[in-house]
Amino acid sequence: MAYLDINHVVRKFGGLVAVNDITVGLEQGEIFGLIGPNGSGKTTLFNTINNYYPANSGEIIFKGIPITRMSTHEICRLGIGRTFQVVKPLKRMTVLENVMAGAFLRTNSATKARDKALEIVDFCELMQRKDMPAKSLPIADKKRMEIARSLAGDPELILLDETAAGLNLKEIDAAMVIVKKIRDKGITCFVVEHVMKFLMGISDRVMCINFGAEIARGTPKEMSRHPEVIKAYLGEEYVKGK
Amino acid sequence: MAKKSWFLPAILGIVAIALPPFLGGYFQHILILVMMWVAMATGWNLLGGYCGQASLGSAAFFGLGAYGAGMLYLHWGISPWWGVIAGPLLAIVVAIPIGLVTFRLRGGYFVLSMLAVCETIRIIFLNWVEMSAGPLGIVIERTWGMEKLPYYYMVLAIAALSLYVVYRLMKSKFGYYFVSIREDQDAAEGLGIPSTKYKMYALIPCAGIIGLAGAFYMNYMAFIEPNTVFPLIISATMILSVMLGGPGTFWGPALGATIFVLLSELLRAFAGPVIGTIHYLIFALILVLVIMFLPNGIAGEGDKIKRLFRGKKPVYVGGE
Amino acid sequence: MALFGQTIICGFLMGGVYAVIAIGMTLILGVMKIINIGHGHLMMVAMYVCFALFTSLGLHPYIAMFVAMPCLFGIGYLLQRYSIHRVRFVDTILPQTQVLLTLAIGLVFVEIIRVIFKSDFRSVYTPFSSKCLYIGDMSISLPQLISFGIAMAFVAGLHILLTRTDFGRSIRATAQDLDAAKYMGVDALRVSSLTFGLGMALAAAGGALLLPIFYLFPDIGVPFTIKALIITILGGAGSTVGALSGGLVFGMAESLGAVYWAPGYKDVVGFVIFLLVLLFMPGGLKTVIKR
Amino acid sequence: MLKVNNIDVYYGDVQALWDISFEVKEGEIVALLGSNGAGKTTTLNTISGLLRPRKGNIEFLGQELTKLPAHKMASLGIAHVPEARKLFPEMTVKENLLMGSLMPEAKARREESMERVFTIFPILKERAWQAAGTLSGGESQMLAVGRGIMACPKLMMMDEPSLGLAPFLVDEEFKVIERINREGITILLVEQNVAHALKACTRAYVLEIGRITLQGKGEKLLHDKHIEEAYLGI
Repeated sequence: MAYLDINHVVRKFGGLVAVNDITVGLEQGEIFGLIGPNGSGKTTLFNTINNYYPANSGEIIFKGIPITRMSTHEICRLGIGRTFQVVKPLKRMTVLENVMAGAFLRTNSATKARDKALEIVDFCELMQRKDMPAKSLPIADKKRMEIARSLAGDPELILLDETAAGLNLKEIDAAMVIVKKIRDKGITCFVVEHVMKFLMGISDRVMCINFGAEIARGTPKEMSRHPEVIKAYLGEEYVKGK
Repeated sequence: MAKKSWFLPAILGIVAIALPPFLGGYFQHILILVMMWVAMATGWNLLGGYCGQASLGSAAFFGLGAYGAGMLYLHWGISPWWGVIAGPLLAIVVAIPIGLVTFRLRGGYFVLSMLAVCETIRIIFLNWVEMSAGPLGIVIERTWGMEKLPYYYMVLAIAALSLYVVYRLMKSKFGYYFVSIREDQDAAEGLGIPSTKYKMYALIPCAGIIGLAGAFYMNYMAFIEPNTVFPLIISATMILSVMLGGPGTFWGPALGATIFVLLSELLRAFAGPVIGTIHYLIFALILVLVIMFLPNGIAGEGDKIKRLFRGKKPVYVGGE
Repeated sequence: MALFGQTIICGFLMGGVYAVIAIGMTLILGVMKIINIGHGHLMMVAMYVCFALFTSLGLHPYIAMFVAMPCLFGIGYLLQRYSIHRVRFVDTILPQTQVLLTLAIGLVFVEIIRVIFKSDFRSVYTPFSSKCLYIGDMSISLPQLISFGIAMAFVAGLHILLTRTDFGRSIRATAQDLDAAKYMGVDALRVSSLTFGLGMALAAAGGALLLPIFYLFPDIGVPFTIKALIITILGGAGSTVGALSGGLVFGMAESLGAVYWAPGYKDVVGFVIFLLVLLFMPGGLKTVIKR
Repeated sequence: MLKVNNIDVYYGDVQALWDISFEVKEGEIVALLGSNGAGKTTTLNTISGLLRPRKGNIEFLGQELTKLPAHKMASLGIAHVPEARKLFPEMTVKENLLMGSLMPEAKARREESMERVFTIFPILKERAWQAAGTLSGGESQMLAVGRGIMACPKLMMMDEPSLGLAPFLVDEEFKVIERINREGITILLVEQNVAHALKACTRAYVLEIGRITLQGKGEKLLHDKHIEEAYLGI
């Protein structure tokens, strides 16, 4: 049994099958990447893992505990943190307060939460920004703050949803460093990404989905040459060219 | 999350304790109203301003608090002063099931469902004559006769208590969670915050504080009936006070409530005899203007107001 | 049995009028995505317009409504265009600024009316106010029957407007997808202002139809706002047919409650329905709960 | 026909486009390519007036667009076939098509355009009374394009018309695009499906993270190494 087991998960919206029978297992301590063209169901899969959208069928097991029917906040308490594709900062709170809100998951003391938050803010290299209101941060720092906020709750598995979207090349490099640092702390990372460069640089294994179903799985290198992946992204002709 | 020093509150506190004995009965009455509304606005702000659940039915808690006190006297002849315990208790006991149902709704639906709750409670108190004496209302004998000063210190203590409770809550985990829920409920859930549970944690002290003010009202006014303690205008006044002063700020609601009561008495004194209820109209207009032009209140829009007077361009933090 | 039949019919007729008011709210909710808490208050304004026309010129409310409706249409249009729309994108601490603003606007109108007409109870007696039709043992009030007929005419007219004309389709399109409607060349502010006006005009029509049946006083609006919302939730937001069926069901339930429970609790019945729907039908309410 | 001159676009404080310039000439099919988040949809929404450039301007047939409100674009002859279809789900197919022809000029030719749409997409005629929300993916895409045709536009902007379509439907889709273009509508196409788009288009621009990094004739770009790099991060 893997660390996080996703078994035959299906999620429909009306007639549209957004996640179609996905089965995958994540090992502890790895960076697992999920790619696929726009609208292929990546974010929906994330949303079923933490039960923001309940799965129609299938089950999800984390550390041997079935979490398919647990509520979002219970899943978080169990140790699955996440960030959002469209950033959701707590706008009027400062960066530090945002991270503290995450840290309160494991403590009731404001002092302890503050210490923990300061440590994490430092870890994510946001020290200079800590007293700025979250809404006035540039996008790259907002994304980073979301990671920090999630880390403050001491997750064992973190779901990173499009961390690199909207960032420039320099910021993408910086984000890659952070994700690697998170993994080095022993936290398992499940990364959804559109920017291929990002995923190829950091992940141990990658799965590609299209139309909600898996089309390929392997190392990043294998994936960038995999005909099905190229077809999904670029079209049939590019496959023949190879 | 207020960063004010202790200096100003201390001065205000000393003035609030020391000054009233030297004032006449009319001014004492006004100060009593000020403190009552300070407590209520502060209570409303906890759920509405900090936790983001703007309720249009908070008069329900006020009325329940008042009736909690009044019914003690009505049924068992117990001194309504015990109502300072019974009133908030009744408000909280009723608030819990209300919250469990209405917190499933979001946004405007929540606002309106609270209004429906309050209307329902008003109708029940009007019609269930055996319980509440119905439209006749409850009359009690005032403990201190025409003397105002003891009432003043009583309500001062209530206002101070409510400020203290909110202050302590907002300094703690609760405060951070309340504001997180207001800012983005989905993000809050994603951080492991059980939002419904924490909304309840905001509702209970809110109902308690407003209920306490209601219990005091019963004792002070010596007469209540459903239409005077449950009307929309009481809920609306709480909202006006908070919006005027600044929702989600610590001193804002108190400031707004003070301005509101003073202005109200001024209007009543000057315009009242001429055209009856015109001061209510002026309030409603102020409410419209505040929402349109100062939606974050005096405390929340401090910079905007300063700019208005100094004519400076806004300064953006961060940016590029 | 006659009592039961009469109660049902009476509620059914009442429900038709409620439906007209609720459709106004549904339209506003659909297009502007806000709950108009001032809905009942503005309906009250229309009732006073009719009342004034009745006392000064002797116009019957059924005729006066054709004055009140354009008045309220204008008020609604101006309110949306110059007041409510303005706060739409303002970044505020309290999230429901627009909703609170409709409340404040409603209160302004209540107090204006109170200053002009005082808080007294008023009523309009028309020649056939107390006339009844008899079917077997059941008596049906004539003004209710006529009100119902007019209400149905409005519902039908509105349905045609919404499905057969470009303007009506623009309203529905804006409600379903604002951006897509803009791509089609729909001026969203114009449509939302006209919709608010239309919603208010419907509330005005409902108010005028209620006038021969109800006592009139400045605070009459609040329960009607609540009723309109409950009907909207029962029928599903943004649908005329839904609001009509919701209105009829609601009217009958209220009428049964008044007869078989206690007349004083008439307004509570709606709330009980609301609670039941909330507790046991959360699926049908999904759009309401998760915006 | 359409000229975009050095525009910078922001979402709030976040810059999404840097100094974008391109041109669409009458009768062309121009493709904007790039991976997700590159700024293609942002570009179209800026032309449509839903977003405003902070710098630069946009001209259409010699008229400045940047100052006009979004709903005026339709009357100038720009039809926007948006991403994710954005149909009106609770309206029938026919009503959706009617919504496409609100502008006076298009309204005058409503019947004629409707016939035209039904000839191109016979299936829509069969489904005329069905609610748009119940259509399949391919059918909704046809309806979206049909709704664009109803506007009798001079320029049609299509946002990811092949998104989520099965491969054989993508082929169909591009045939239709070329057909519409032959019938006299200029097309600005935003696509992820690189191969198809490059084959169909006259010229193409490649966007990467909000900047244009590559441009040229379609056939030529088809064999450019850089394209694969932009998409696959090799």
